Amino acid sequence: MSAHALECERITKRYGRIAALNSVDVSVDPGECVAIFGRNGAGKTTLLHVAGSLIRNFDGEVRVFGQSRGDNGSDARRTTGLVLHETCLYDDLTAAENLRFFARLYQVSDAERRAGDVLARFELADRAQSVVRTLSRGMKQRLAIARAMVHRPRLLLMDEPFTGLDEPSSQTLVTVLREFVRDGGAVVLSTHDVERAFDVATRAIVLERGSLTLDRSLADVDAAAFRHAYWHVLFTGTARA
Amino acid sequence: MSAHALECERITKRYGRIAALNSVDVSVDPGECVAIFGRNGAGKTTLLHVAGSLIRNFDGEVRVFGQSRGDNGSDARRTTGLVLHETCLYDDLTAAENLRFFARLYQVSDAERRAGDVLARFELADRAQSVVRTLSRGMKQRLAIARAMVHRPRLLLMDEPFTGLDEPSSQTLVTVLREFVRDGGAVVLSTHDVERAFDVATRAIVLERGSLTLDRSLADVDAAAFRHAYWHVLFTGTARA
Amino acid sequence: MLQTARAVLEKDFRIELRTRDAISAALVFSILVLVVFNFALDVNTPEMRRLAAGFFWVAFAFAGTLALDRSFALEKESGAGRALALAPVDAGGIYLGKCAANAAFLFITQLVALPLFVIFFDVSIQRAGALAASFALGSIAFAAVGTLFSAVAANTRMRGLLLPILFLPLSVPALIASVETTSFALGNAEGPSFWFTLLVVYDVVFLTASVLVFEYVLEES
Amino acid sequence: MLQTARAVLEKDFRIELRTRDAISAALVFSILVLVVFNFALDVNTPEMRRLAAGFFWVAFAFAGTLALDRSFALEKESGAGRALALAPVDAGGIYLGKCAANAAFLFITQLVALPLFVIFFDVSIQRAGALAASFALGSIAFAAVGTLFSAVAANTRMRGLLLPILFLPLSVPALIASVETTSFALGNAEGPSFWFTLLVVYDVVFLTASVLVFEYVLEES
Repeated sequence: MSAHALECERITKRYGRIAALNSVDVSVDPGECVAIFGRNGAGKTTLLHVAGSLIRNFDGEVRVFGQSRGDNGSDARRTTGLVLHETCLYDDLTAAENLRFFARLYQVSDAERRAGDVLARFELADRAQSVVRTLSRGMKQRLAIARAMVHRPRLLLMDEPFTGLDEPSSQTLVTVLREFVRDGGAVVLSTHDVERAFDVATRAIVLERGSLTLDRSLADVDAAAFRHAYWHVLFTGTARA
Repeated sequence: MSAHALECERITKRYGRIAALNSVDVSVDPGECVAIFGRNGAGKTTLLHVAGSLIRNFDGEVRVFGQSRGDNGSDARRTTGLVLHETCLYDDLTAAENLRFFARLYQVSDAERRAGDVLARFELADRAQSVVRTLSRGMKQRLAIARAMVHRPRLLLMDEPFTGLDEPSSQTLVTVLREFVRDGGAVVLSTHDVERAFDVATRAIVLERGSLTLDRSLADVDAAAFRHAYWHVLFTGTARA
Repeated sequence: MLQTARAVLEKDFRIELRTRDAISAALVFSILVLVVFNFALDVNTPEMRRLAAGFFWVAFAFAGTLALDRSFALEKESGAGRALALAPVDAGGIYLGKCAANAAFLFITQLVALPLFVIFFDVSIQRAGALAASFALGSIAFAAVGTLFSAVAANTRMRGLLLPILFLPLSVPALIASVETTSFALGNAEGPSFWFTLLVVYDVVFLTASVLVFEYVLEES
Repeated sequence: MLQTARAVLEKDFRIELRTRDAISAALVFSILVLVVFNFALDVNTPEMRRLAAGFFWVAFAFAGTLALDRSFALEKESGAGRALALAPVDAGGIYLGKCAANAAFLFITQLVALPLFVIFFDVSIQRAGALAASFALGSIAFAAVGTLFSAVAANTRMRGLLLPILFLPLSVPALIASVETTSFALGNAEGPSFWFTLLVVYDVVFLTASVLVFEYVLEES
């Protein structure tokens, strides 16, 4: 039916009495890159975990390319790539071994070459044979992103993907994501960096205490104006910019 | 003799054949806030670990307020506060319990009140009784910074302290660090965010492949000009801006 | 499913070859127990030799648990297991891969500790084939139950009470059968066919059941 | 130093009260061993009853190791132990605090497992005071060595070989002494004074040596 890449309907997630998410509706189309903003603890990570089916015990409905998570789900899994706070890498395997392992799990036909390609794309080719434990934080982050993309997903869910990246790496990521979106992929990423988000996002949503308080296209605003409005929300705590 | 808050002399640290730091000299005076810039893997974290005596097997000399690490070192430890990539918090203790524990270790006389104060300073008072495991990433980061400051250090070593912080929290940290520096404290922090660093740093150093390639006061440059010069180094790889 | 199992198995072997964590932990433990038994119990009596197989398997029940602990610790480290659980693969394949790796580590540990066992307890191997079969089937039994329950324990925070209630009664038959078959191999027991059959049935039942049920184990909160 | 020890001890107790990880792991293990012994060895013979104390302590050598493992795992989690090691406190105080917490967890586990032990092995406690002393001194001995070596193992990546070479010979005397004193408390041995003295001396020597040496253990790379 729908061609939404990701559809979240009335998502509510409680931890005890605290509602981490409170009836959040959001859908993302192919070709969109949505930036999630919000204060610490506003529910950004929880929303990404629900969308990525890391959390399965919640109220509401999540569909990936029209497929409910309730189904077998393998297709939804195959099309999704996840970047979390944790690297999701085996610390005692090398960069290349990690990518090949996950490529095999996702039945990437040319696992070996694909692993080499994404390593090169994120400028890690010279560290391919390094054990992950020995990489710097930024390198691990790049490798985590490479891992999330090694199986050619069509939906990327990324929790603060720019963390620890230096400027050239950040720009590489921006370029990669732009290409990804141009080719019909969908991206949802959380960040605190308005300017960086504007480099790549086509739409922004703002979470406040688990509720969606803003959802707008970034086509007709510039970063400065958006930041002004967003910061107003952040600092005064008053709603809907 | 010297009144330097931190003095690093000809620091060299090798991992196998790779020199993570290559004869780095840097000293920081009370009242200074030094930002370390550099690409992923340039040696920023290693330098901070050497300065904080997390790494002890290196060539060169580190002194904190004139005291060599070779000595008993308790005084140097007492005056240093560290913020690492890891939170250095007990996940199963509450925010307040963590701070009280570390305050006790550092023999802070008014441990209870001091813990409450830093919690309030970093806007965590309402989560004081929450187990750390349940906090969001940004809250953990604020708590990690609070922990590093609970014993009233005079030298703060911070590895990407702004990671995961939302805008209001980042501004709080900037304010706290400015006050800290104004009161005679010294700060060394690593970051990738030139603008943010300019909010608080008085001096910048740049590491490239383990070598110090730039060391300048920021009093007479503005962020845009510095960023221009720094990015030039980053992207072209050509030295000394 | 087998493709997934192979990928997981190869990964675990690669990590084990690099770190040697699981096998060395298990080995240290089994040596510790054998030494302790030896010093604390005065094992050089005929009765003790009859019980040697029992001591050996108790040592491995422990050593194996340590190896299993490491096996799942490495999935939790840096959250790699999360990514594994989210891959579009049959959970049963993940289970089989982990279980095969664990069984192999246990078996290798047993082979390495065997000489010490022979020396300390002064036993002689009468039937080498039966001993190998006993070790192999016992390792699989232990890995089959242990892999399942380690995953359960890692994903819930209620390891404390759930585990003994379920794990203990389930593992006891396999342990008894392993002891009896090893005893037979050492020439200290007769009539092994019942116990060998029990071990084989146990292995098949637990592997099958775990493969079917593992999907629900991997689901979190 | 004692102030540091107290802070560390209180912290570990607070965490244990919240998670119950160490004690429940140790308890599950000791129950597992007792059950396995019971089923696998036919313990209801007079000779076996004489050996009961040995079985009991083997179970605890294992269970204790699991508890020690958890104890240091919680320091590694999120790097809290790094901050602890960098605090301007005497490393000996950290050691004493961890050791006291571990000894207490072991002792509590023993007390909880005691009824099962009595039932399974059909033993009777002849001298309760001696039993308590045996448990307490043995727990301290095991915690003293175990805390030191867990810290060594956590800080080096060479757990594999260093540990058995050092840990095994060092812990065997304490284990034998614990077995003998417990045996005495159960009315199965005489002349306990040598073994009690040995345990006390062992505890004092290892606590003192560890306090002195712990500073070097905490240093990394």
